[in-house]
Amino acid sequence: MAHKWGMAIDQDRCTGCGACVTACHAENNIPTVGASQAARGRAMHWIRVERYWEGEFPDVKLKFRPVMCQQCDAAPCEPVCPTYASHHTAEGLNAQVYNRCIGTRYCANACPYNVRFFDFFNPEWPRPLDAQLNPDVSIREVGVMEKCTFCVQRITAGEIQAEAEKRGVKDGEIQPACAQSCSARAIVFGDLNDPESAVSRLARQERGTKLLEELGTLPKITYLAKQTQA
Amino acid sequence: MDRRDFIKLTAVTGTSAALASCGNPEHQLIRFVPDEDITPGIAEWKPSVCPICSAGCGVNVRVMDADVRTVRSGQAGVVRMNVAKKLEGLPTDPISRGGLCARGQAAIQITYHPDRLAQPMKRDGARGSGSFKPISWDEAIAELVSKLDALDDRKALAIVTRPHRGNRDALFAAFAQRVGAPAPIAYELFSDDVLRHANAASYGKAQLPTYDLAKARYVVSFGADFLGTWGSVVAQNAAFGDMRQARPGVRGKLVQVESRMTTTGASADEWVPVKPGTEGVLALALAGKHDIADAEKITGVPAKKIERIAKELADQKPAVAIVGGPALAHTNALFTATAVNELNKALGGELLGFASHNAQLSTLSAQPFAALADAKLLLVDEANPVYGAPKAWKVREALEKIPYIASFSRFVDDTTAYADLILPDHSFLESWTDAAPESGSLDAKPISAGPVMKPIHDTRATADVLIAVAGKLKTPVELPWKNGEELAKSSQPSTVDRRQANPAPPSAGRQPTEWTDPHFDGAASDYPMHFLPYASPAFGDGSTAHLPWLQELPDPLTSAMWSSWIEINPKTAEQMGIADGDLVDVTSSQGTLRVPAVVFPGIAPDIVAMPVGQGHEHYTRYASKRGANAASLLAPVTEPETGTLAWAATRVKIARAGDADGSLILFAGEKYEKPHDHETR
Amino acid sequence: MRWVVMAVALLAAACGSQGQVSDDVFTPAHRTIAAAARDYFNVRPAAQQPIPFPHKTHLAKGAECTDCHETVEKGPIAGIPSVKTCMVCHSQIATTKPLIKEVTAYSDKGIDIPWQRVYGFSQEAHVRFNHAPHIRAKVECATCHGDLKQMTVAERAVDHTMGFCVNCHRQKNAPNDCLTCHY
Amino acid sequence: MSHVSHERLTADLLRPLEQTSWRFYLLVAFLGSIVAMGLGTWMYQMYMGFGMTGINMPVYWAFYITNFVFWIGISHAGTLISAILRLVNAGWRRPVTRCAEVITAFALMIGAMFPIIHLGRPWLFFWLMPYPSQRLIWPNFRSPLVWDFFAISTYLTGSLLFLFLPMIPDFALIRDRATGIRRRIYGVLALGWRGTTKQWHRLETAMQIMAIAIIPVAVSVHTIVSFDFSMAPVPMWHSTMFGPYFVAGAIFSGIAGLIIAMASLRKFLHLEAYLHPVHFENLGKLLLMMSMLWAYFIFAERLTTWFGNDTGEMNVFYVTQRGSFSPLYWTMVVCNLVIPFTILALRWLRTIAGCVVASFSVCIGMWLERFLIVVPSLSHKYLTYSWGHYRPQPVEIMITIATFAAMTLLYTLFSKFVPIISIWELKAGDHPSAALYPAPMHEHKLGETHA
Repeated sequence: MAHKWGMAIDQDRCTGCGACVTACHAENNIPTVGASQAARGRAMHWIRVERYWEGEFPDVKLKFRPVMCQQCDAAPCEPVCPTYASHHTAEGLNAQVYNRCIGTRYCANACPYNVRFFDFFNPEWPRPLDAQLNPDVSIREVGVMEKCTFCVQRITAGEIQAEAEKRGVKDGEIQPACAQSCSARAIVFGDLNDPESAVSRLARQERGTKLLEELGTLPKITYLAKQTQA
Repeated sequence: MDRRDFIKLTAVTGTSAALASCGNPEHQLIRFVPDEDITPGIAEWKPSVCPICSAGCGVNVRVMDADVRTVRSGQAGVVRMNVAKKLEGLPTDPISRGGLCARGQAAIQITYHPDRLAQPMKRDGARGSGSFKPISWDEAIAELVSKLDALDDRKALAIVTRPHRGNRDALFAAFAQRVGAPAPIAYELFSDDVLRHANAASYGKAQLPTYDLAKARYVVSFGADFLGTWGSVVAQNAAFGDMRQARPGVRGKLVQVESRMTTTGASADEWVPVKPGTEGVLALALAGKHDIADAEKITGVPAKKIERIAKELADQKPAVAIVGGPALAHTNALFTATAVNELNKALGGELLGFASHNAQLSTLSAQPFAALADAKLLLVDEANPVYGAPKAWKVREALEKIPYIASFSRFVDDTTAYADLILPDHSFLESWTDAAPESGSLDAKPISAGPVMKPIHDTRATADVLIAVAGKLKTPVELPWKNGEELAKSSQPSTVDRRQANPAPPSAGRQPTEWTDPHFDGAASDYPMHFLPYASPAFGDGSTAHLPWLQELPDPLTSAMWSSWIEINPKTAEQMGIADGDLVDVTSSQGTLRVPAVVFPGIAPDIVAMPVGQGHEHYTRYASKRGANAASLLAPVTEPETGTLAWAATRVKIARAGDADGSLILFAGEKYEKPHDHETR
Repeated sequence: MRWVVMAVALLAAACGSQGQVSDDVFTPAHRTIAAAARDYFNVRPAAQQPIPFPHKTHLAKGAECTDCHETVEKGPIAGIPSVKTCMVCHSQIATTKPLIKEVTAYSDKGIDIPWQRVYGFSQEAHVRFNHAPHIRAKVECATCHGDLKQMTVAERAVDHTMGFCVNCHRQKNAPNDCLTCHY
Repeated sequence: MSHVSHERLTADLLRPLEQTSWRFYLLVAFLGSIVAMGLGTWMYQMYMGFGMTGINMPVYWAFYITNFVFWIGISHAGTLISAILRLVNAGWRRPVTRCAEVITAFALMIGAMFPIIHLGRPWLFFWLMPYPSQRLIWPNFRSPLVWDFFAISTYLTGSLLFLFLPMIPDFALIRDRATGIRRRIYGVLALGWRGTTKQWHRLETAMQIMAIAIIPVAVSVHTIVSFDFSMAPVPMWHSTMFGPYFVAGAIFSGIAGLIIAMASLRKFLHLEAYLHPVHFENLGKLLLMMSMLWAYFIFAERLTTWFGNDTGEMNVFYVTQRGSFSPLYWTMVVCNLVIPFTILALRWLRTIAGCVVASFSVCIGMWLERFLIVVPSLSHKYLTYSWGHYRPQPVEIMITIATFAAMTLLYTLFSKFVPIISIWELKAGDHPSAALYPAPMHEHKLGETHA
């Protein structure tokens, strides 16, 4: 049975620590753009921890929400891409094919979640920082669009491993960098086609909502709402 | 570094790294024969220990092949070697349990940092200028040995280190002891020694407690940012997650008592702002040991609220109280700590325990660096007091007077800039390393791990250097270990109880549970605002400010990157006409800083908060001269009995100094999710 | 018309004086205009090998590809053997031959023979190729690398275009999604 | 009533072709250098990286796309207007049509450049075209950008034909007057026109067909351009009225462009005798009508948004109506409604000068309108944490300026080599082929001086 990779993010567990953000940088060769570019709104964070204030002092509340590509089943980014650089795979991932991307940036405009990032310049790693680069992930050059891939390199590796051992992929065996690094275990990744997988069970919880559900993008990430308790 | 510093061809892009003869210099460099067997493209996982904070998380290192520039017998070239690619938590480690915080993961950039010192360095400029020239290890060690031998009195040898680093403490303590020097001065800005003392008094354990949050139904935390920057953060995050959602039908509640909202406060179910330094009273009131009406007067927390929380605490067992951070950075800190201990006892305290780990206390002195005044030779290891100590302690001035300073730092930082000799250490991935976790898990044991990769520079493990130096002295001195490996493996715990070095036991005389007013530096009339520095979630006390990933990591609450800033309550800001990014002059009795403002809803109108971590004079291309150093505003106020710095006891005044100059870089566009909800239509 | 614009653009760019990107920095940017143009028009000069390595001879003597390209079954990369591998045999065998002497010289200097890659994808192709699954699928080395038994120095006998890969994947109904190779 | 003789007419209209003043060279040199600088800037942008622009996350489209929509809009001046005027056989159209059609051709070429300029990797733009490759990948025909590609190329072909057909007799005329190489070139262009009745028949039929065919094409083009926006779930983009809204806007700015072009021709080529106040007055009335239509559309758009009160849309609504974009927004309203309406509604202001002023204001206003459609929506999408802002950078400004220079340059050159007013059509009244026309109601005769 084909996999359908999905994720559940428990906002009641998330403490906004930002470990996932660094993990993503380490895993996916995401360049640090530097202060001057960051100031121009070009910092690249495939996953970001959104924070929203509520109320006024002293009754202030704050909400964290990790947001990355929602891997929508009805993804607005896909139909608009003139070259199929952004397209849907058999396993339901929103693929971003760098070598096919000509940089219209239409996908990023169409994406309601603003989770697509454009390479405004060629990335640079002062040596020997480049020794840390992950050889399993492309280094994106100027002019292409990039975004969270659900760590497709880990998914592929896991599937190849399972195939080599003539078995199926075990639940929890494949973990994207963000889910792996989260010490509060707020991010859970797995196969939505397997009703018994941890992620499926979480996605069924009544706390579960989808981000901007009303837009009908059918995201594959379920957000478990923060519970309140007087 | 602005990318436009380089002319670059992007008309057509993509270097054919895979292809020969594509004009890529990679292929003009000669290739040395690798010294190890390499399976290209296949990852290996090796255990190590995270060096960033004293939590001592076990990490899992992904090791894979990569080309590394190197020089062999004067010949530049590349060699393929197995190098670390990524740090993850070690699933079998009781502390990290597979998770790892942002700082821990970024630690890998220490190894590959472009400005890391590649060989021993000798000063060739004015002190503090940070200009050095490379020398050989033989020269370097010989020089240090001669300087040590030249000392007529070994008591004039001072050592400054950072506490709680497992066997590395033992190494320097042993070195000091055997060569007859005074015990090392172990300094950290955000010290928890008050709590250790209080615990010594309350529980007979001068140690940070381990809280079994996963079992808790109710948690009251007094100032401790235990999910962000305080204590064994990774372990506490894991436990917190389970406390919230791991038990069907049971969800633990977290009440955070503090003066400025931290990430922990943001994750709390209830956030209770209090007047700085009054947390202890609230604790006593909750324990039923202080009149609630009076507590309201002192803390500013409504009596009703106190009563309610007290009731909830009584009803929802098991419950536990945590104290730390700014709550214990006041002149009455020992009282506050003891008061919270009292509360814990009242709550039964079954969730509070101590890891099997011997106590260690740092130097106890109202002026830890006084000893430097008459030092003739100074060794600095992983400490940066020039940056992290209050100006009034005159560390900089003391260093300028010391005839000879040697540092083991991997980077030129504010303190190392004053060194005459730098003997750069390996990175933790290149050498034997260990940790003795003080808290975080009751089954935490001291752990050690070997190098996961070969050194990429001509550096040496400090343990080996010290052992060599000791052995080369006129009257050779032998350290208990033959080399760094033995040191790391040595089971003899990192337990140098430095109290005998500087005896000042917590006085049993005065009853520490009596409420005492906190004293603040600066009269309320001249300095109307409380100044609350806090450990930056990304940089801690500033020791990781040189890592680009962390510089570009948006701050959890403000979303700021590459910046330092001061947080001001919206009302106050409005009154003073201050908007996000506007420049503000912050003045304490110690001086003035000009920093951009962040209008911050989670802080009281009479308090301003500023993260520590930026504002280094020297700290690599990424952190040098970036932002301002909050520590430089701190007055030298200490907790009288333990002598630890009361870093939250400074008052300041603020004034709008100008419009935004772009030095505040925010990642977020908006503070509120529905900014137009107040619109009337 | 647009072609003209493009041609003009490329030409003008090519004429422009070209400062090198500092070598202290790793970047996917092309170092020279020429390199950029070559990549754009997919021009690949044939590899010039420092020593005319005779695959033919070795295979004739019964050596297997995997004897020297040993990691090919284990992982993604077949690997160009280090001079160490050569010396495994040639510390004893045919030590007197001039070419072997050269090899020994390299080994003595502790320097690897500067082999140039014959196959390989340009960085811009973003291909993540993994040998192991192909070996498991019983794809002959010759299918993609030509019959080395007939070659002395390896030449690019097969052009690894996307069409080549896709066709084979189609026939063997192996996964054909972009993400199979490009990520 | 006085009447310009055919000889004088021919002489007047061919004068620019036959004698060249130093002013012409100066102008061409000046405009040419600006255009060259524009191309240079583009190369610089490609060389240094797209980051030289002010584009950022999340404002991924800005100046270039604004210019794209603007120029495609301007292009509607010509063909559409002249086609309509031809079909209703408004006699006063005759001196106007060609200036209009030329605008279309050039504006389209310039507009079509921008989708390429704004690409991250322009050297791969040809992947937008369907062509067989060993990769067996075709463009994604679901993408409005691919629709654009087809729509624009169709429109360009159509309008070039529509421009070329009526030029044939004039080319023939020049051919017959010219000598040497000019004779040969114009000979080729004249496609062996002899002016036989048969040829006149064919020409007229062809033009009728083109006139009818080009109108739906023109309408579809700007509708498809509007689809670039309305197909994306972006607040204030995802709207059903964008099609007609854009087409109206296009014609609006198109007419403005036409008026400016005609006025300058009249002035610099001394065509007072052929481009009369009545032409400007009529076009002015059209412009007034479009201005009111535009106002109706923007009102409908704003009202429905405000009434619907969708959070996402209101964020954009507020930021344009009274937020950081409001200065631009209200300038747009003034330029597109207040100024043109007051000038054109009052007869005594509806002079040539008045029309030109109004037109300039409309051009500015419509450029702003496109900018205000593109940028505020992108910078204020649903998740407020990811809001951003946009500041144009020198490269974008330079390239924008260069395109206006390019338009003027191409127009200057064209009017240098082709009679900018269709000679034979002016003569048409007395032409054998006049029989072909239905009798016009009020044919405004040449040389008549209108109040």
